[in-house]
Amino acid sequence: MPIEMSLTDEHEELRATLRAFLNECSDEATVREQMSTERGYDPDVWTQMAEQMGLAGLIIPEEFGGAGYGYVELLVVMEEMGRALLCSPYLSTAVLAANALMHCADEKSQKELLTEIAAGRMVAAVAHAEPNGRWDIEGLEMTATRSGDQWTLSGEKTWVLDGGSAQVILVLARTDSGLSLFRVDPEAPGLRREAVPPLDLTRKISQLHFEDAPAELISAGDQSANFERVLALTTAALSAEQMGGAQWCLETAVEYAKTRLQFGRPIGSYQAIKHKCADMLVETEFARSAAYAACFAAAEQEDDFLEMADLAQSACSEAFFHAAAETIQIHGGMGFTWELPVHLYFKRAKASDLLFGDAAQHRESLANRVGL
Amino acid sequence: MPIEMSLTDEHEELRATLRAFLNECSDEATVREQMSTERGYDPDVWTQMAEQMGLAGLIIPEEFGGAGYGYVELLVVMEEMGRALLCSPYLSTAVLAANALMHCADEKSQKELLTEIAAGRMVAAVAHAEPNGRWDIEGLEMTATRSGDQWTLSGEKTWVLDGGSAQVILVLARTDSGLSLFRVDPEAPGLRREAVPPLDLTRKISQLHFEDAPAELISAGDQSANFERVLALTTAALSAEQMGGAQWCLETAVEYAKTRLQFGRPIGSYQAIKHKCADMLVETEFARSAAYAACFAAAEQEDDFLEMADLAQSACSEAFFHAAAETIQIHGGMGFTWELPVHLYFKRAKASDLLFGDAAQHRESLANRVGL
Amino acid sequence: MPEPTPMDEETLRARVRKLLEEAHPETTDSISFRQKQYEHGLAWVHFPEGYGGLGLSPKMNMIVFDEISKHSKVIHTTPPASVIGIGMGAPVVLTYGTEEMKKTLLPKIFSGEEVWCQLFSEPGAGSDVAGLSSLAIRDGDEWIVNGQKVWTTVAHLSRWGMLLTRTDPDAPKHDGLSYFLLDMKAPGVEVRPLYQITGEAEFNEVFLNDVRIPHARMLGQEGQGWRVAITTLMNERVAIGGGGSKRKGGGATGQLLDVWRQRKKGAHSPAQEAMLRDRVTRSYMDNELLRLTAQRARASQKAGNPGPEGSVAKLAQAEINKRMWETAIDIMGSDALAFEAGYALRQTAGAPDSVEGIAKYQFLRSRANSIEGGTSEIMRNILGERVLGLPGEPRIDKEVPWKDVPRS
Amino acid sequence: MPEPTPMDEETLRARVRKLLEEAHPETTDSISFRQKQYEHGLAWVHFPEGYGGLGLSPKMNMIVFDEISKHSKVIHTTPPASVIGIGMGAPVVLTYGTEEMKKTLLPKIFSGEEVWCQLFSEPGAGSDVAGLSSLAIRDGDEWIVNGQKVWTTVAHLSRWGMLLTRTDPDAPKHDGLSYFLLDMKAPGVEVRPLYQITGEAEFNEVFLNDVRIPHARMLGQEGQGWRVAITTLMNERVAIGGGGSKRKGGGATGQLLDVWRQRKKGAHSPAQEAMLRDRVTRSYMDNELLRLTAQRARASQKAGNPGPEGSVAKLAQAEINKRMWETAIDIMGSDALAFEAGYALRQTAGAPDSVEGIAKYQFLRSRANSIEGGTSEIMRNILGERVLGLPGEPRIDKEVPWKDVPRS
Repeated sequence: MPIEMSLTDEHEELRATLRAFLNECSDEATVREQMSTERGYDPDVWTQMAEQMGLAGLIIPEEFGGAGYGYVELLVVMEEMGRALLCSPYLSTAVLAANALMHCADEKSQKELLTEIAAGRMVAAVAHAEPNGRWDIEGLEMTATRSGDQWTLSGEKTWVLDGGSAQVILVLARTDSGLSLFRVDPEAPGLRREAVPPLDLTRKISQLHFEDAPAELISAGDQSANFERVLALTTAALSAEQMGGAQWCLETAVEYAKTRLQFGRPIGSYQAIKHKCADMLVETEFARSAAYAACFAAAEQEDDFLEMADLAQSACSEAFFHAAAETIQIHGGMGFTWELPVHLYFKRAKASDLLFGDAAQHRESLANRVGL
Repeated sequence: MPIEMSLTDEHEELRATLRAFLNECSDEATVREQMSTERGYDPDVWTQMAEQMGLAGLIIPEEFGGAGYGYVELLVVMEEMGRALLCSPYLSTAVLAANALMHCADEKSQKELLTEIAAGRMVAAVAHAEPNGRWDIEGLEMTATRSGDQWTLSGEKTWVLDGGSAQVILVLARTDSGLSLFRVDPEAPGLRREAVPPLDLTRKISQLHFEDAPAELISAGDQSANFERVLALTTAALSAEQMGGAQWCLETAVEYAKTRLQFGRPIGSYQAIKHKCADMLVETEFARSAAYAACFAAAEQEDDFLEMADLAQSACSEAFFHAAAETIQIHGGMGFTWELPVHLYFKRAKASDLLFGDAAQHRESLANRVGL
Repeated sequence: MPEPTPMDEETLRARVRKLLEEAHPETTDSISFRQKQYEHGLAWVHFPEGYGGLGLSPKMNMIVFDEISKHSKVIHTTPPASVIGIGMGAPVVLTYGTEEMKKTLLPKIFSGEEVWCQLFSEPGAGSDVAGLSSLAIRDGDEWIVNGQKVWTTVAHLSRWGMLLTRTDPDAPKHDGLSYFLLDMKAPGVEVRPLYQITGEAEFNEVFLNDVRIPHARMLGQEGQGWRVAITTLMNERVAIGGGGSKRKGGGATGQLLDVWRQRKKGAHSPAQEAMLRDRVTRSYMDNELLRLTAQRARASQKAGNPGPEGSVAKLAQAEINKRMWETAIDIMGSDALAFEAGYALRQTAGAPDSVEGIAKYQFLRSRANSIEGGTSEIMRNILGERVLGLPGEPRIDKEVPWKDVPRS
Repeated sequence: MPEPTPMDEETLRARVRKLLEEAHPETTDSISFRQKQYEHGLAWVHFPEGYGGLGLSPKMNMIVFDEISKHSKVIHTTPPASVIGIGMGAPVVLTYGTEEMKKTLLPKIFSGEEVWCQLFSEPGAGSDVAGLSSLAIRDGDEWIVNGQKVWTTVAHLSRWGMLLTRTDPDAPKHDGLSYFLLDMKAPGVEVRPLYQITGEAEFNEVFLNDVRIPHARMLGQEGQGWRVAITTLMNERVAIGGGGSKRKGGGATGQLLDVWRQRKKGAHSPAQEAMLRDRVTRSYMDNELLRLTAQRARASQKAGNPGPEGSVAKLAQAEINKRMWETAIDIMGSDALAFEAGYALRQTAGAPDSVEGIAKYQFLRSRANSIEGGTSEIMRNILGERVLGLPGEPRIDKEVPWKDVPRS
């Protein structure tokens, strides 16, 4: 079934509202201020996003206090957040954790946690990757230990988004029934949270050390397939954010090329710069198509959603990285200064590419799915 | 030991003589005439090259009637031949067959055959690759059959350079003592030679079908290592030819860019074309470095010769292909017409890349040698 | 063009059925059927009545096609040689032609009786079409034209040519051009095939030696040829910027996947296979992205917000095609050293019959993709300037007499 | 520069030994030793006698170094902060300075007592250095300068600055510049660190507010500053276009190979490993090609036939470096999400202590390679125009008064 990929007037209104909000709450000065804090975001803004705009619960069903919207709305939201380089636990909490709960958790936990998330009262982190460097489901090796009704976790989880500031940690670990989801109190004994100095200052990550840390099992049965879908849903949303970042780079580079004069004329009148911009436009438009395809496929629950998510991650990661790199180049010397914000996008681009397995890995995954 | 990679005045004289000769005997009209024949070259020119210029025996020792020169002279010769797109059995006979005989054959055969080659009286083809599509030594699977003192060969050999016009065929096949070299009469019973319609019209190839064809064993012991060296020596020489082709493309593109006017000025004044030319220059100069390194290493019998040959094949294949492709592009519509010679270089470029295993395969070989 | 008069779908379908009663495709040859189709106003329904149309919306042409399909196994679609005449010739005649031209020319364009070709490009004027230097000099009621045209598809089959030529060398280059209908059978018109890298001649060169054209065959005003030509060029660019397959993994992608799946096992090392597979996946992705972008373009168009997606496709597709067929060749490896199709110079190619054959042909043919219909360099200028609004370069060929502009 | 007077190697070595008798590096601090070295004419032997040299060929500087090495474990090489003073300041003073300047400035440049910086670039004048807009206005025996300079290495340590500034806005841009020696301690000179993508400030911004410079500190004639600056810039470009490691697999390549060999086993699928290995091999090749090209350049130079190899290196190396460090990051994969060095804003960086740390730092730092010392775009212009002889673009900023040229 071909998807009709176009946004409605309502979507464009959402975009306009959000852009106005982000112009206010995620201007460059605010980004720089927040990225230099340990937490990495402004909790007041987070509350505001949840309470006034219903963003924290955007894709959470209404029964759990969410807005009950779908992935097309999320596409718009993520694109705008990426464009504004928003410092926020949105990806960790409203996307990854919300999806993990919606697809893997039992109803009790869904009710309890999704409601808190939607209300903006809870930042949630999902701990899945481990020091082995793998991002595939089989790479999850931590095994939970049971004694009586009690479960404990031991081992290490890496690259946990907002793991340092989260009020709840959702941990993927293996049990006899397969891959399972656990809920861990961040203050639990045996859990040590270590902030990792990040390449991308605008998104905080932690390493979590578990040593017989008590955990609550909140899933039933093997969650491998479900969690694979959760990861794909997360990368689909992330791809929209990356596309928004690429769009910012394109616009910023073009604007600079129009106004920066060298040898008596705008540098954008030189083909070297003009053609770079044209190529960025092509790649950004292609990234947009990919992000749209993945998010519309998610919204419509298309059969080829997993394939489209791989496509989107690969296309958007490369497009964002190239766009950021070229935007540095087009800005000349100033492009690699701390003073200009371009470097922040460059770092975000590379970190986003690496975050759930890079573009090449997603191409391999795509090849597997398509049967090449 | 670092090699001093520079040409002497004598080398430059050789180049000048050869260029004058090729301007005469390998001008565009002659190339087009010869490439449309079945044989693919002018036997009179071949004789002339051998008798008057000593080219056929350039690297053949003086004791066998050759000039006894080395790989630095061959570098100059191949570069010029590549530049002029010469149609000639030079690569098959004076490079591949001569090297095979010099490194793998017994003295009697060396004396007999090298003398004939050097004198320009014999075109020789080497049959090694087989339909399995492999170019590595292990890919050679044909096994010779012995009965008494007689050897026979059965099976197929592919992509045999000048296999159709050669007066002697040197065949690689396995015996109890390992990889061995055989001499086969082109008119032998049981040998059928089939012309293959080539991508690159300027170099003729054949497929050889053997059915109990009588063959003379002319090597002693396993020739695997020797023949690996022969192949590397051949690709080193070929890389110089490729570099010469790239140089022709660069010069032709630049000349056109200077004289072709659009919108009132030379297209070479536009950065889109100028920067393409600059990138071609970089890649061609790098190709030159690689071809020099390989041929100087061959001349000096450096330890790292095999590595340098891989480097040269990979760098020169890509440089020539890119240069030819860009030269088509820079010529616009005329670039892909039959009328202009650019397409002949484009086809030569791709065919040369594929001839002994492509650039990526040589990179893998290089990685193996360097221990990556 | 006049406002489409409302006609409901059912009425239109009824008219089609009436046509089919008079002439049925299964029992009528293409030319005769299409003549009838024209008479019934069902040739191009968005044209006015009396000129093969009914003054309807262009979308309703699909209904005619659909209704014919329902009742006939045979469909007399546009003859390949008539694509230019129908796509570019007919609109130009309708807009700029005299009443007599419309009445005599349009029926034969549609029926396929008369093939048309486009005579704009010249050897000296490639990207810079308006810089062309063929010259028409007025001689009483006639013009005498001299010059050379190039890249002329179907010129050797053509009855009429759409000729853009210079009539005033003293005017700035865009202002000194006029547009003529050229009788391709006129004395002094010589057509020669122009062979390409593949050995085929898809195009021709057309030499004009003292060719006389009646003044009455000028379309538009003297000196306004560029304006007339622009419409034609717009149609051409749309036609070329295809936008890839409409079906996932279809079209060229499918052919690449076939080459990949039929590759010779064992010819590549595992590492080489991994890298080739990644290149195949990239091409698969590229074509998906083209397809999705075209889909998005249609959606935006429908929503009334046309974006830059369309202009992006032409540039992207050229580079994607070249890369894709290079990958196919590298998959075949040394097997690509053979070019089974051969290079016999010929006017039309027989389609290669194996996927490998197609790939080898396309490897060569695709080099033209980044040149024909606007080079990639020109497309990047257009994207940069018209879509992104970047400033142009200093121009030295505008606002001066054409004869004073340097040219090669 | 005067013709080198012949002095044989052994005589020179004897002079070095005489210096070492007076002051030995192992027992003398750097400044004191280098003062003595200067006095003996062994600072830069290609300078004239009396100015730290002996009027010999530049090649003979190596002999001095060699002889000192033979007799001392300690070598007082050029202090890092003095690279610009020695490489660019000294030649300029020698060529354009007064006798008094030479006598007072050259010894302290060489000894390291006084650091120099170069004040050419401005925020509005990057690639277009000659378009700069800082302005000096004559006031009796002095000039009053206002403006801003940027990309000034070691400005915060400098005693003297080589200042290029505009003295005549009515002249065409190259003709209205003059060259001054600026006292960096003068009132109105403010130096601020300019932090980069890594958090380091290798460079500074220098603000000039009503800074007074005596007319006597002008080097060269008024309005001839560009000519004086050109010498300086040539030296800079040579210094940056390094040409890679001199040893196979050495330098940056070695660091990449270390990252590759220390990669986390099992983190990548076999296919990913194959592709990463190919990228590593490409980088290995790239660096080999740089090395071999530099080697060929030296050979050509020696043979008296300098080719384009030198100019090629700067452009190639920038792109090669960026690609290489991207590969290193992708090998590390998610481990590259951590940036252990942190981004604390600081004036000098401590070198990272692991190969991974170096690679992460270089991944960021290398983005500047295609910008500093001439952007890759400018380098392509230079290769295209000066090496290949392609025509320039139409220029609108030449031969008109600087003040009439549009600028941002």
